[in-house]
Amino acid sequence: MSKADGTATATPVPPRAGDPEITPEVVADHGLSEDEYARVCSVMGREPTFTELGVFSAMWSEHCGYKNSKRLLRLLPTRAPWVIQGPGENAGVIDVGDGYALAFKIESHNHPSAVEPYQGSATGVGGILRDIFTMGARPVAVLDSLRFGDLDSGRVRYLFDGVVKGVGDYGNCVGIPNIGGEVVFDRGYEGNPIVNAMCLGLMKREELITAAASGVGNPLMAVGARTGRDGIHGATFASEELSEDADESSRPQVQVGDPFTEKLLLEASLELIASGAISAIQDMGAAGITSSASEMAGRGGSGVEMEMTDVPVREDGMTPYEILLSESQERMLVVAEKGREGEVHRILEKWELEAAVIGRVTDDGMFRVLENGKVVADIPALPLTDGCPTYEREGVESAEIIGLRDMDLSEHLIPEGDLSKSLLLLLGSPNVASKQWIYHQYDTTVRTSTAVRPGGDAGVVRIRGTQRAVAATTDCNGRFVYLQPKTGAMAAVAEAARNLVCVGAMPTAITNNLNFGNPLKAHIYYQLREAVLGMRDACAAFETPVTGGNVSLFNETDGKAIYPTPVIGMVGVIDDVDRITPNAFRNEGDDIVLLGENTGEIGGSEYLYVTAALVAGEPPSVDLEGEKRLQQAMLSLTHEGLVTAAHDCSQGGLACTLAEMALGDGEEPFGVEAGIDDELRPVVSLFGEAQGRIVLSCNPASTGAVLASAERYAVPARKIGTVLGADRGFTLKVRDASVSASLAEMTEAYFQAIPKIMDVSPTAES
Amino acid sequence: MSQYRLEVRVKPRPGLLDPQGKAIHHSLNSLGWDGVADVRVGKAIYIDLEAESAESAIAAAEEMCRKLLANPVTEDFAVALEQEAAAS
Amino acid sequence: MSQYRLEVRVKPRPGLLDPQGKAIHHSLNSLGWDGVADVRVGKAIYIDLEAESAESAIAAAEEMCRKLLANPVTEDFAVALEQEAAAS
Amino acid sequence: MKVAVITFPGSNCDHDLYKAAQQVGGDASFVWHRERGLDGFDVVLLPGGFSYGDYLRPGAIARMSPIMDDVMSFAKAGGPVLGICNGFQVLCEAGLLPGALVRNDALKFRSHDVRLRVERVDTLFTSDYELGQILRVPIAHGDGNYEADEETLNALEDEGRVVFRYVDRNGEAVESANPNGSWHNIAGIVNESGNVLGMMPHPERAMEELLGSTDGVGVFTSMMNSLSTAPA
Ligand SMILES: Nc1ncnc2c1ncn2[C@@H]1O[C@H](COP(=O)(O)OP(=O)(O)O)[C@@H](O)[C@H]1O
Ligand SMILES: [Mg+2]
Repeated sequence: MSKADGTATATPVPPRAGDPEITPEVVADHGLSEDEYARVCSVMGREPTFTELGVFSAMWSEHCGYKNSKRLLRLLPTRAPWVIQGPGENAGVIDVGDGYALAFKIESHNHPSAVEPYQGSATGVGGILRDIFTMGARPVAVLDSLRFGDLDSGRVRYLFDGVVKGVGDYGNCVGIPNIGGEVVFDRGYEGNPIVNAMCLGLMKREELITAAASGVGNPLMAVGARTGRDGIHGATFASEELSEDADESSRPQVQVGDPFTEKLLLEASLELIASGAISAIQDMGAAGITSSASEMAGRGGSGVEMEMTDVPVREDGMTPYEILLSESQERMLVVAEKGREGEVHRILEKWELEAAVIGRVTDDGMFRVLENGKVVADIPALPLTDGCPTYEREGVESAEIIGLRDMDLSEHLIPEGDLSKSLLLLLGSPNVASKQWIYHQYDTTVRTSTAVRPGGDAGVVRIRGTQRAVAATTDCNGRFVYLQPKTGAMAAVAEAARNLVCVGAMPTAITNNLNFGNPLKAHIYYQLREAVLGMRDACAAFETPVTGGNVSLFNETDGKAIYPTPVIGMVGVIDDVDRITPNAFRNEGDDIVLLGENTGEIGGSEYLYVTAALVAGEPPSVDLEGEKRLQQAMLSLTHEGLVTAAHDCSQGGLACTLAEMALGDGEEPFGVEAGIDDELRPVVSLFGEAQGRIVLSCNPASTGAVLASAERYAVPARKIGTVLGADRGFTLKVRDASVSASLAEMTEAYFQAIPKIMDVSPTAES
Repeated sequence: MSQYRLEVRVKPRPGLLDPQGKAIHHSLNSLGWDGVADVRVGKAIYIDLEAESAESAIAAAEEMCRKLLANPVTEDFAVALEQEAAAS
Repeated sequence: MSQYRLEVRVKPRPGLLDPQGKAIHHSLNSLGWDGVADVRVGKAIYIDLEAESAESAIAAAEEMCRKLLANPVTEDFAVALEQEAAAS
Repeated sequence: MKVAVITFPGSNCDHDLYKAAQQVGGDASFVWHRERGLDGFDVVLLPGGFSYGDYLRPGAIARMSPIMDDVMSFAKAGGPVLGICNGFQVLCEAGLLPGALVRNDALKFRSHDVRLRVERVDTLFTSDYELGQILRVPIAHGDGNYEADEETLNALEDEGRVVFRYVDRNGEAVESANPNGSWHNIAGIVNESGNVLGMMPHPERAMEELLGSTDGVGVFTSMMNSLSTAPA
């Protein structure tokens, strides 16, 4: 009879020769509190062995066990008719029509990237690709969401350069196009870069496979790269703060990525799944074999037994503890159908990959590990995967942040010098400036399906053989979340949705990456809780459920936390690839129309950061209902075929948005003449980052129809200007003030900002 | 001051995966060199340098390794004056 | 048969482009090492090999270079038994 | 037109090339690098990607694959062979084309559209273009810097074997239009007998308006047309 219902109990296991004794210090080193250790002992019915302690420590780390976030995550909406797979699997899956399903997920590699930017980011991409193809989907696009300190630091330039290279080299080699992402430079991320990678995969609905170990007696196989000593205890490590000496102590944790093996693994995995010779497959990601095997057992309601000496290793003398916790990359755990191991071997042999049977599925509910036939770990699987204690903590807003939010900013609203200078300053700020320096290092066109490359409001990949396409974007303004976590998180979701509707995609679902500081601190827990609540409300309003995500806490250096950064990765569907809207002007003579209204906030803006080095003030408010109508209006305008270009108004405000639409990719810029006549101060009109706004262009003959259509959705809309020839330059008037610049100076500021800083040998000076 | 030619070798740290070495190893084996048991790939960097003495040239190169040439997290390095044998 | 460790050095041919060397040269200069006159970047490939004798190990490695490890159009190579000095 | 698309471990443009060949009416099939024999094929295509991860040198390990012996014989018998990106690198490593492709001069992977000038229209691969025509085609490579010794380079120019050159929007082969440092802005060359073409840019990614350009189609229709008019 199966004891997989949680009634399984551990048998006594003698200590393994050579393993350290378990002392309170050893327990503490494994990141378990006294209470948690007591819980381990009660689950086990005895004290754990050293190997068992290692297993618990990994599975009950924040990274795998979501101790501090699980209760909050339960608040998020996860259902919709089009959701096929919600949170809990390797990736979420939604129905995108015509029999196709889209798997997608985002994941962080913040800590590894802080230590070794190139390998850290590369292996981050590798991990997220595996999460997608283990669902049976073929990866079709990657996005990367990055945060660094200010680029005036040599160390930051080194990190930025290395991270971009790592993201690029890995995805380029495997052959998955990058279709977008974001990057923010702000001193709030100085010691703790954020590296989040998102992947999208397509499959036919019936190709979906999940990772639940089933079929008693089915063999468990380790596939792909050999297991080495790298990254042991990465999961625990990812759940701790970095300290001054982190560089030294964490060196052995570096994992080296091998995108070539990944490509073979990708092809082999999809072939294995199609063959039917396997019943489950999972990436050996964080916490390696431990988490993949125990999670498979947990989900399948079964048990597993594994022999460590059968695991192909890269180094001699590895202990079961090391093998179980190694985070060597490009490895998979596969449950083969009994009797079809030969077929599995044949497929792997074709792809020149190694595979070994390392155990089998059992029905006793235990996670059992043997070494030369002797049991070295015997743990009830269910409590291991699901029994991690979860906490609901006290959250209190920090007085310091309240102070910043309430700061009187009026003195900063009088521009120093003229407004035209401010425009060039903002266009030349790395946060607003063109990101070509990044994505020109990424293959964006491989697979010949990229309809909108990075540089658009959202990336778009068509579904070959149909008229459809999927779109994706990542967004989060951490300054807004810092100043006001709940609205900030709503703004992140709203901006993502706006980016999607601008290209013509219907927003359908999100994945998210909660990048926060140490949740044991009340003010950080407050940020986390409020941000989750904001995300919940926005996702509910837009009907974009959460199908998965990742939590990265403890992003602190020497006690200083990053801005709370809940990165939203949103996907959408386009039914007709012939109705994709670009974000740059296309035709001279087109009218320029603004949808939405400036609500007047300047708090948290790039303007304040650039001109006053300030992150303060009340960030923009979010009107979810108004946003929803704006999205509907925009989609309707696209369906009616009225729009020639559309761009979401975000960092740098209306002035920068118009400038970006005028400059495009630099190939064929246009002039602009526009004017706004709101009652706000000029700085706020031009550079305020109020939400809920989209700038679009249309043929003058359609302007009436555009305005009428917007009115049907009760969305404020008005013509604000005209697209001109490039020789006419850029002019934007606000009542009696105005900004004007030549396209040449704008081009220089916008396109050269990042290259000027980075192409001067990034490793020079530190 | 005299002119020195230094040879810097930068090598992946033991224990770290060396995908490049692995691929070459695999290829050599399939080309018939069965006796190949392991391959690791590093860089050989040749630096022509003006210095007071051989010692100070070597010391400078070591400093270059620490600052620029080697990644302290993933690589070890060794510096030597170029040997005649190696110069061929 | 015994086990040998060989060090193969593959180096861009004189006169041919070496973008990496050029970039490092530039960086070293801008880091203040004015005395650096030239930098060339090649590969150091370490091969553990079973062979009858040191000579045959070297001969095998040279054959590997001609067949695979070096590109005759752009690169020169040199093979040596690994020196203690280099192994550090 | 029977088209073989050779797939090496790590090739990642094989499907793109296959679809491009199909789009112009070619009858394409994949040939795995460990297979032998190319009998019955009219054209051999070597795709882009990262065969063997580009480890050691791009194309160096792939050119040791069993199928490469057959590709060599096929080429030597005058059969048309087109190598794109990594395929070009493999052709150079195999000695079917002279020279080598080394790291881009800026040491960065470069991925964006470039403009190419068609320098020859009397080849199997370019007969559908006009001389001097300017094409917009994506590149995506880290090692596309074409180099060779001076003698080879002079021979290439003297014999008119440079088929594509990187140019600016006005069609000038200026330095700022050169994405990788290639000598004389070389983007593609043919062998002496004109039946083997290697190029770094990706014409197979410029086959549809939706993807930004249809300028690559000519490479494939040229092959199609040349072959159907060639005496059997
Ligand atoms: N790290 C990155 N990787 C890929 N593309 C990026 C990255 N950062 C920015 N981009 C792209 O550059 C463009 C501008 O970025 P951003 O300014 O964040 O967008 P927005 O216009 O929505 O404010 C977008 O198309 C985005 O996808
Ligand atoms: Mg922007």
